[in-house]
This record gives sequence, structure tokens and C-alpha cells, in this order.
Amino acid sequence: MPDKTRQKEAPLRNEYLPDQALVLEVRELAPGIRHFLLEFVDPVLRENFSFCSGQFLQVSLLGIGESPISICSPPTQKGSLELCVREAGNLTQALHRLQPGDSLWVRGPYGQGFPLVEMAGQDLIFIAGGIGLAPLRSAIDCAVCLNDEFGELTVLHGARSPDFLLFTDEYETWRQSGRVETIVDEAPPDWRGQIGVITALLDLVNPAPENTSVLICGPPVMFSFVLGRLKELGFDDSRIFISLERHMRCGVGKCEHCVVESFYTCRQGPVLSIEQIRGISSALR
Amino acid sequence: MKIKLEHVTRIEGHASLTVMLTEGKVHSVRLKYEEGARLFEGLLRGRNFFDAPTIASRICGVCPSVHNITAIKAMEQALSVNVDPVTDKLRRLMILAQWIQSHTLHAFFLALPDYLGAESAISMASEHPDEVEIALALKKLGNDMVYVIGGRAVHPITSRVGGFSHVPPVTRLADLRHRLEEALPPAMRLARLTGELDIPDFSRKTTYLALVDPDEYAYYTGEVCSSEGYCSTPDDFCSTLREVVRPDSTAKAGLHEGRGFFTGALARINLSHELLTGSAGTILRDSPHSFPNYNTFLNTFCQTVELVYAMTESVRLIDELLAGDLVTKTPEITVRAGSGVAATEAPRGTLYHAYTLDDEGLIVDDNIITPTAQNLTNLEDDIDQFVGQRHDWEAARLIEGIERLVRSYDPCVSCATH
Amino acid sequence: MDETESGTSASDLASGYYAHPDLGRWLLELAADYRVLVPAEKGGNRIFQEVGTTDALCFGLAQDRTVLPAKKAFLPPEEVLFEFSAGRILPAMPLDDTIVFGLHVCELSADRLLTANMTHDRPDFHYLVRRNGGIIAGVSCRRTPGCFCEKTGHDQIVPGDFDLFLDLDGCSGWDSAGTGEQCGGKAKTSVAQPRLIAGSAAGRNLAASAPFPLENATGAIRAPEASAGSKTWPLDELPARIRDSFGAAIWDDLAVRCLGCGNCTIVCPLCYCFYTRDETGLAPETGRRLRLWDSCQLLAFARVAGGHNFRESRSERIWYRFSHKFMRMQETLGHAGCSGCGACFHFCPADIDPQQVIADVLGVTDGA
Amino acid sequence: MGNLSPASGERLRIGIFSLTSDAGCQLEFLNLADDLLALVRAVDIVHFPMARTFNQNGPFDIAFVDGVPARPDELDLLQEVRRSTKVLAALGSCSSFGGVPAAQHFHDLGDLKKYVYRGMEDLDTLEVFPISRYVRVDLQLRGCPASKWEIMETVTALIAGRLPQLKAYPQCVDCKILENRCLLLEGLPCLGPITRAGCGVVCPSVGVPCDGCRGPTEEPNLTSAIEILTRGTTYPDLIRKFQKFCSLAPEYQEMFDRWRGLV
Repeated sequence: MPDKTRQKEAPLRNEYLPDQALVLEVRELAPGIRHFLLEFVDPVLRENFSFCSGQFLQVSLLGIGESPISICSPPTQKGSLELCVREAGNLTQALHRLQPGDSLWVRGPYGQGFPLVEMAGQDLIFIAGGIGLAPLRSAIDCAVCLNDEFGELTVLHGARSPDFLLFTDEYETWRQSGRVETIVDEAPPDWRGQIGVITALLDLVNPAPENTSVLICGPPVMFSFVLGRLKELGFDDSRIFISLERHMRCGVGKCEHCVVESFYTCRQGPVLSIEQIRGISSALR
Repeated sequence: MKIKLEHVTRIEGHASLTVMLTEGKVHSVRLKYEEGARLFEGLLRGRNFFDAPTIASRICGVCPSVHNITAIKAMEQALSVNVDPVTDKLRRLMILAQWIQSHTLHAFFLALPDYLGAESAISMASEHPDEVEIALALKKLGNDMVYVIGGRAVHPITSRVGGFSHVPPVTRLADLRHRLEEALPPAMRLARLTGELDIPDFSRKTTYLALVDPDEYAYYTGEVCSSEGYCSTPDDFCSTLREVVRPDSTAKAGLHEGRGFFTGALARINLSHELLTGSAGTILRDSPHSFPNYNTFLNTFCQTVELVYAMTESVRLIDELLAGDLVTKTPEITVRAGSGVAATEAPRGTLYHAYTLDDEGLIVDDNIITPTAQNLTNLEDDIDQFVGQRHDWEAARLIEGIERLVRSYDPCVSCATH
Repeated sequence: MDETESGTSASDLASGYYAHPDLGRWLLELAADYRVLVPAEKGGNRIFQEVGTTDALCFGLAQDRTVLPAKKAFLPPEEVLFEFSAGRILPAMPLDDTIVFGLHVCELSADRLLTANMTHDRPDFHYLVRRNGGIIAGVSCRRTPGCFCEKTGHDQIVPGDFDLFLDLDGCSGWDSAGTGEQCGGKAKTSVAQPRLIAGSAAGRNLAASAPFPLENATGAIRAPEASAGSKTWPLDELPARIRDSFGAAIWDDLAVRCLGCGNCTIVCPLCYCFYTRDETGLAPETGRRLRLWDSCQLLAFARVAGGHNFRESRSERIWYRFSHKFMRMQETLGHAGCSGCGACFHFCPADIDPQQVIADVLGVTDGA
Repeated sequence: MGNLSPASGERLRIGIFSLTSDAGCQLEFLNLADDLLALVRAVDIVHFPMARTFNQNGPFDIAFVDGVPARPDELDLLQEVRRSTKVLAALGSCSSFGGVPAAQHFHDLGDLKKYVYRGMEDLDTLEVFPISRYVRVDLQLRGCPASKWEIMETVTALIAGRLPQLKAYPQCVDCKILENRCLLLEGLPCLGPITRAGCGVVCPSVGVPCDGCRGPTEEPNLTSAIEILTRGTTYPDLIRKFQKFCSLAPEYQEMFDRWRGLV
């Protein structure tokens, strides 16, 4: 009979096996949006897990399913991770039922984050629509933490209504490193802040393009207005970074769902510069 | 005073009982089938002859195979199509499988809880786990037989005018045969148990009607015969059977020679019990009951005897099929105008389908007469006598007895109100 | 198996099949130790079936294509990624003992490309465990009606692309225009001993027990000549051409005809996209995570939770199918992601022919 | 639909309701056979008149509704069910699309009643519509009959706290994976490419073209499908095929309107 022994291949890593994490804390940030503090059960992973702002995890609950979710805590925070989850589908609804002490499962981190290292010494503008603030908050906190490495920080955050402004209790800390402006689509009469679209905040702060990088995350409808305004202000496409949302299943460029023309959003993205996606009309939809 | 029992439970479909009380005693009861009209006979008009078996099977989810086969037989008569013996045997198997499915459902899931003091087969599971397990296995066996031959357990697919689109593989038939043999002893045990149940003392002689075939216990062929000696072809009989439309009811009621009659397992056994040989015959003759018998409550026991018959007859048919070449050939069908009537024995009694086609093969006229509709008059007469003999009973006890009586007919309201 | 003098039943030969009694016996021997898949008949179709579940041990000489390509052996339509119970994950270990017999040249080539795709960047564990542990054996092909491997550059392979190759050239006389007559009918006695060519150590090991002579391969093995005038597409140019064609009218025209049924991708040897799904029983703490084939032609493919669909129109989805094959795979792996087998066209209810699509793309981007 | 699952540790309360129908879909619960005992051990089927004597009222976690409301009291029942359940699942093509009885919309209802009931036309019978005309429907378990797989997926998903993943893609995907003969390629009028998967492709697997009992896929390309299907059958026969099970599917209405304009 033939010999069944074969040459041993190099051990393969099984990308589809998630690691267990525990929920330490849950808090409601806005209607239908919750914030989770987690830590890995495995002490080695807990100590050594590293990532870049803008990268995401494949988060799952056993028996429910898996979804990509950006990490919203900064890479500088060791030992724990934070996620910000909006109730939208099967998994996120189930995540909203979690209590401290419950388990969830994660694999990753995946994708390319914001190239903060290349932005050293520059001013940073963060433009966030709605829950788009989550991945940016990771970068903001990182920049705040490494204050000396960056110039001035400007955070522009738009939301449906004042209730939906996220991380409001952190604005004071952020303001020590720069400026935070918010705007809402609609508001009750007692609202003293801005009402309108997010480009109004760009008009308000009127940023100079020199030595500045822009980091954007939000709903696709926001992109064309913001990018148009940035172009008018003279920003170069290579200095504008955007985090794209797509249907991502595998996270490793194999399942094909997240492709935007030639880009696997899960591998080359989710953060891409506008220069990279120039000419791809379907990218910013 | 009037009380209405909105839902007679553990039957197929929705029926209500309205009970008139005088000084706490029942003096009359009215049964009503409470389902909307689906108007199948109307909807079939303008359809292709080859669609009728598919559509007609949707009259009933409990006995779709017999509607399907009966429609096919009627269409083949209308179009003068003859089929090969393998096709006939597979069709017979489908009807017998339907009996296994339906009789198991009725006898053990719907009727037996009455006598074992349970509110459902589900709750029977704790005190009578063996019986429930056997019943579930038999149900599954019947389902699998229809699945293997018909392509699906409810609403078969493969059977069509002229034959079958797909013939079951030999191995699957052999597997069914094996399972039938294995399931036979427990099925006989349950049938014997059903024969020994303490049923109400009730007797009302009526007319019993069923297909009768001198060569076998009939279900697929034969003439329509009555316990009073009447016999005719299904074709002729269909024209003498009267269906009475009643005010505010979507179910019609059957009359033969102006009177109600009984069709179903009890009628078949009353007319053909001498042809029941083998295990089924043994159970029948070993039981404490003699036949012909006029106690309607015995219909459930008769179903379990037929369940055993269906199993042994299926084994015999499978052996015949396995002994020859398992191929069917669909004959050339020439579409033309014509009409055809067919009758088979559905689990609940004789089922008639009659169609008239135009020269394009479209249905211009049709009539479907279901056993539950045929039985309605007789059931009402039974209820009257049952109540009349027990006028001193407490209302609750009497109503429970009436429910059992209704259940013993195994009424299928979906069929009745098609 | 109905064995005639030559070991090949008349009906096998008439339908372009080749069977050999020694081959059959050998495969049955192998099936004691391996999961052996061979092309066999099922309900009027040719499909890769496990030896032991079929007694029809015959090989198509490319008259009929299998419904699903050999990829199903290594990337099953449904597989368990892991099971879970009471908060613990139990990884599923894919079987690594599959032998697939009877791949045609284009399919061997597709297998190489699919494996390269699953290996590059982040390797796919489950596929590679199966594939690296598996053995593939090619078989000489005659051209299947509707195939066009010469156009996509998948018309030749080298011994490194297979473990074994069953060379049926001994059955002389058939060629690209052959109808099977030479091989069947009168010529059946000329179905000589096949030659085996080994392409790997595993193949050589296997061949040691084979009833056929093992020969040294020389040079590449080619699919039979295509019809005159058919030549390779400008594959290097196609990525740019496809990219430029985004939004062009040809895709809208295809969308008018396309039913979006997904047939083209399911039968493609180089389509591999998948989705995952969790399944639980009546006790919710026990279950499994499955991975299942998906299709980029389905409406929900790029839809995210909340309902936004990033590929809303059928024309866009069709463009993505072609861009994957002729743009992305060409750019990342250096080879077109279309083997030229013609299965997508064969199984397309709307008769969408990739050859016409590429001709149109070239035409449109030429400004014609 | 908000939060679907019962409070943790509680058993799912299930109701199975029957309106006018052939009862085939609710019978599929009893046809679960082996799974039935496991099911009743895991959940409480508290309302199921076909099988139980004692039937409880709501609240329910899931209510499966079989059939169409064809009588005024069935409409009341339907509203009551909606009020007392978290998840309302239309069980089968009758409750999802009106099923076979909905073909009455291609006839004059008065004529139909006259034909069937010979002069007794004042029946208390409503026109047949899917239940979604009257109440919000959370899930459609399509098919004639509904598929056991989808019934079990619905129950197990809700126990686990997820929405069931019912297939929305065409039959062809599953049919190809089963490596069946393609009946459409053989010229038979198979509705597979435009019909939702989920039944296990039962008909084409035994050589019978798909009859479309599970209704259309999302955004079916009917124009092209009709052109392709009429190569193997006549246009009137094809329309009759579409009229069988899901004639009230919104996706079909334009096709039927065009047909009505022709005849």
C-alpha cells in the first residue's frame, strides 16, 4: 500500500479560531450605542496584544455569529480593550445583552489602521459622524497620550441629536491637546450648541492644510461633502485618511465580501488614504 | 341557555360545538366546521390537467397523497391513459403510507389521550413513554415512505399523470421494508391496546359505504358498495351521492338515498373484514368486538387494524417491486376533451375526484367529495342519539363525551371545507 | 462495473468515458486508506464521487464536465470551522487524506492558482490542511464543448502542478476535434495501458502500487489544440481594461439578461468566496460555526447589518465577478482567475458567455 | 424587532395557530418525529389546538400562524395573536402570500362561490390575503409546506437569541451544490433561479421543475426569466405556474397586471 506519510509542512495558523475575552464593564453611551471594556482571558494575550488605531476585531458570540468592530481604546492602553457597539444586526443586538462577567470571542486585530507614526509632528484633524467617532477615539486618545509627538488636535463630531454625541465626558481631556467642536442635525430648544451639517464645523475651524493630516470616519453620505470642503481648503489627498465600512466575514482577504475594486477593505483597509482610492467611484458610497 | 365550545381540539382543523342547555341539562348540540372557504373546485377551473394533482393535494396537509393520487387517476381516466404495473404499485404504496401517517396521527396523537387520561400526546410522553415513542416512530416511518416514493413527506412531488418523475432507488425501498418489518410488532401491540380501550356503550346502525374489491381489502380499486347491498362504479355513484349545501357553512354534508351514511375505517371493516388476513385479521378477530359493528367509537380501533394491514401490505408490495425491474415508463399523453371520475380510500373514507377537460386539457368542470363532508350528516345523527340517551348526564361530562365522539370520526375540517 | 473484454463498458465509451478494470481495482484498493474521488455518473450528471459510493469507475475524456469542480474536495460547500460547548471552542480538524482523480489540464491549473490564493498573505488553514494533505491526479483531456483554456492561459501544466497524471495518449487517435469515436466503438481495444506521470514524491509513492507503468515526464503537458485562430487574451492588459470598464453599458446589458442565480460562481473552479454562520441546537450553549460557499452574484453579498448594500445593482455585481477573475487575481497572483473551462457559460440559464464579455470589454475599452 | 430572546433561563413559550388552511404546515411540527420530543423538552408549546386539549393564551415568545384569515373571527384571532407575541412567524406560503387559495384573485369571487356552493353565495368568507395585510409579520417561513429545517432554525435561533438565518438567495445555488441535473437547461420550466432557497431543493432533486412555492427571491429578474422560461413552455402555462402558490407576492404583481391586460 502507498506510504501515507508526507513531509511535514510548516505549522499553519488557524485564523478562524477566536480568543475568549471577558466583559469588565458596560455603559450606555447613547440610545442603542454601548461601550464595552474587555480583557482577554489568556494572560499572555492580555499582556502582549498590540494593535494600531483604526484596526478592527472580528467579534463573535458563540451561537450568534461574527462581525467586524473597530477598537475604540488607544494602543497605549495595556491589558484591556474597548469597543463601541451600535445595535444594528444579529450580533450587535446580542452584544447589547451582555453584562459584566460575560464572555465574548475575538480574533484580530485586522486591517490597516491610521498611519499615526507617519503623522508625527503634524496637526491632526479628526472628523467623525455618529458612531464613526469610535475608531477615531482610539487615535485621539493615542495622540493625547503622546501629546508631544503631535501638533494641535482638532476633533469635529457630528451626530443626529445631542443624545447621540459620543464620549462627551472626555472632551475636556481632549481640549487640553486642542479643540473639540460638535454639531447635531436636530436638537431640542434648550440646546446651546451648533445645529447643521458637519462641514459647518470645518468652516468654523477653517483649518490650514499645511503639515496637517485628516482622519475621517462616518456614514458614506458624509464623505463627499467633507472631502469637497477639504479640497477647497487645499488639503492633499495623500494627507486625508478615511475608514471604510464594508461587509467583512473573514478579516483576512479570503471571503471576498469587502472588496472595493482592487482593495480588500479588511487587509489594505479599512483605513485608506483618499489618494489610494482616487478614481474609484464606488469606494465612497 | 347556550354555551359554545369554540374549538374542538385534537382534530385536523377548526370545529365548534354549540350546546343548548335547559336547567343544566343538555337538550341539543350543534356541530359546525369553522373554516373559511378556499373554493378549490372553482380555482381548479382553467388549470392544466397536469396541475390538478399538485393543487388538489393542497386541500389537505394530512392526506395530500390520496388527493394527489385520486386526482391523477381521474385525469388518466379522462385522457384514457394506462400506466404500467410498477406505477400502480408505487401509487398503492403511497396510499398505504398515507394510512400509516394519518391513522398513527389520529389514533395515537389525537384520540388516545382521551382514553389514557392525558391532555395531549406531548403530556402522555412522561407516563406512557413507550407508546409515544412507538407512535412517533410509526409516524416517521409513514412520512419516510411518502418521502422516498413521493419526494416529500407532505405534498408529494414525483407522482404525476402517466407515472412518476423519479423512481425510488432499490436500496431505499429495501430499507423501508426492513423498517416496516421491525415496526410491525410494536404497531400490533398498540393496535391491541386500542382494541381494549374502555369505549362508550353506543350503537346506532347506519349505512356504511366503502370501496369493495372481491380480491383484496380495497383501497385503490373496486366498486362503491353499501352495507345495504348497493354497489356501483365510482362514476355512477358520484352522480347519486348528494352533497347538501347548508346555510352559513363552508362544509357540505353528504346524503346517500336521502340519508346520512358512514365512510371510513369502520365502514371498510364492516364491509370487507373477511378479506383481512394476516396480522391485521388476527388482531381484529382476537379483539373483544365483533363485526359488522355499529359503535362509531370503534372507528379508532379499526384505524389501528388498518395501520397493521397497511404495513404488511406494504411489505408485500415492496417485495413484488424488488422482484422485478424498478422502472416506470410514462406513456404518451394525447391531450383532448374528456371526463373522468376516480375514487380511492382515504384514511377517513372514500374520496372522489371528478374532472371534465376541454380539448386543450384545461379543466372546465370538477367535483371533489371528501369523506369528512360525507360523514357530516351521520355525525350529527350520532350526536343526537348520544345526547338523547344521556340526558341525565352532567353537561361537562356529556360535552366531553361528544368531543370524543367527534374525534372518533377523525374529521378533517380542511378537507370538508375545501 | 460492466466489464467487457477491454474492461470498458460500451455505454462508457459511447459517452466518452474510459474505464479500465485494473484502474478500477487499484482505486478500490486506494479507497481503503484514502477518500478517493473520481468523476462518475449521478442522475445523468457527471460529478466527483467517492469511490465506494459509486461503482462507476470511469473517467470522462472531457466530453462532459462535472457539475462541481474538484475544488469541492478541498473547499467543501459546507464545513465546520469549530464546534463549541459550554463556552469552550473545539477546533474542527479537516481531513487530509483525499485523492482526487480525473482533473483536466485547466482544472489542474485552476487548482494551482486556487491554492496559491489560499496560501498567499494570510493562509487559509482549513483549505490548506486538506489540500496539502491531498493528492491530485490529472487525466488527459479532450476539449469539452464550450471550453477556452487557451484564451486564459490555463491550457498547460508542468509536472509540479499535479501529483500524478494519467496519460491516455496510448488511446491513440483522438484529438481536439475528436468525437469519441476513435476511443469508443471499434477502437476500444486500442485503449491501451495508460502511462502514469508522477509530479511529486507523494505521486511517485502512490504510483508504486499502480497497475500502470510510471514514466518520466518531459516538458509541459498541454491541452489539445484549440480551434484555429483562437488565441490568448491580452491578460496583462485586462486588469486596466476591466478597471476602465466600470460603469460601462456592457454591464448594464448583461444585467438585463442575468437572473442573479449564482450558478456561474458555484460551478467555477476559481470561485471560493464564503460566509460563516453559527448553528445551535435546542440547547443553545452547544453548536458550531460553519463556513459555506457564497456567491458575489447574490444581492445580499455586500449588504451590511443595518441594511446598506455596497453593491446594490446587478450590473455592479457582474462587474465584480469579472474584475475578480481578470483584474484582481491577475494582479495579485499573476494569472487570470478563469480557467477557461466554460462551466459558467454551460450552466448559465441566460447564456452569458465570458468569451463574449471579454470581447466586449476589449471592444469597449478600445473605443470601438 | 428589538430584543427577541426570553429572559435568560426562561423557556420559550410557543403558540401554533391555525387559520383557514390545509393544516400541512402545523402538521410539520408533529412530523418533526424524533426532534419533536426533544423540542417539547426544550420549549413550552403552550398553544396548539391540533395536538392539545388545554391551550393557553399569551404572552408568547413566538407565534407560528398557519393559513389565511378567511373568516371575520379568524381576523380577530390574528390581531389577538399579534398583540400577545414577541415574534410573529407566518408559517407557510398561505400566511406569507395567500398560498393556493389566493388564486381567487384571478376569478370573480361571486362566480367562484356560485360554482362551489350552488346558490349559497352569502358565505361569511373574506377575500384571501396574506396575514401581513392585517398585522406586522416578523418572519416568513415560506413554502408549501413550510420547511422543517426553517422551523427548527427559527426555534433554535430564538432560543440562542439570534434571528433565524432564512435563505433569501435563489434555489439554483443549493441545487448546484447538490449537483442535480439542471432542468432549465433541459428546457423544462423550472422557477429555481427566481425562487427562494431553503426547502433543500426538493422538487428538482427528483426531476420535477421548481413550482415556486417559496415565492420570489429578492429583486427577481422576471423579465429575463419569463423570456428564458417561455422557451420551454407557453406564456399562459407559465403564468398559471406563477399563479399556483404565491400569486400575491408583490414582486409578481406587475407581471400579472400585464397578463390581465392581455386576456
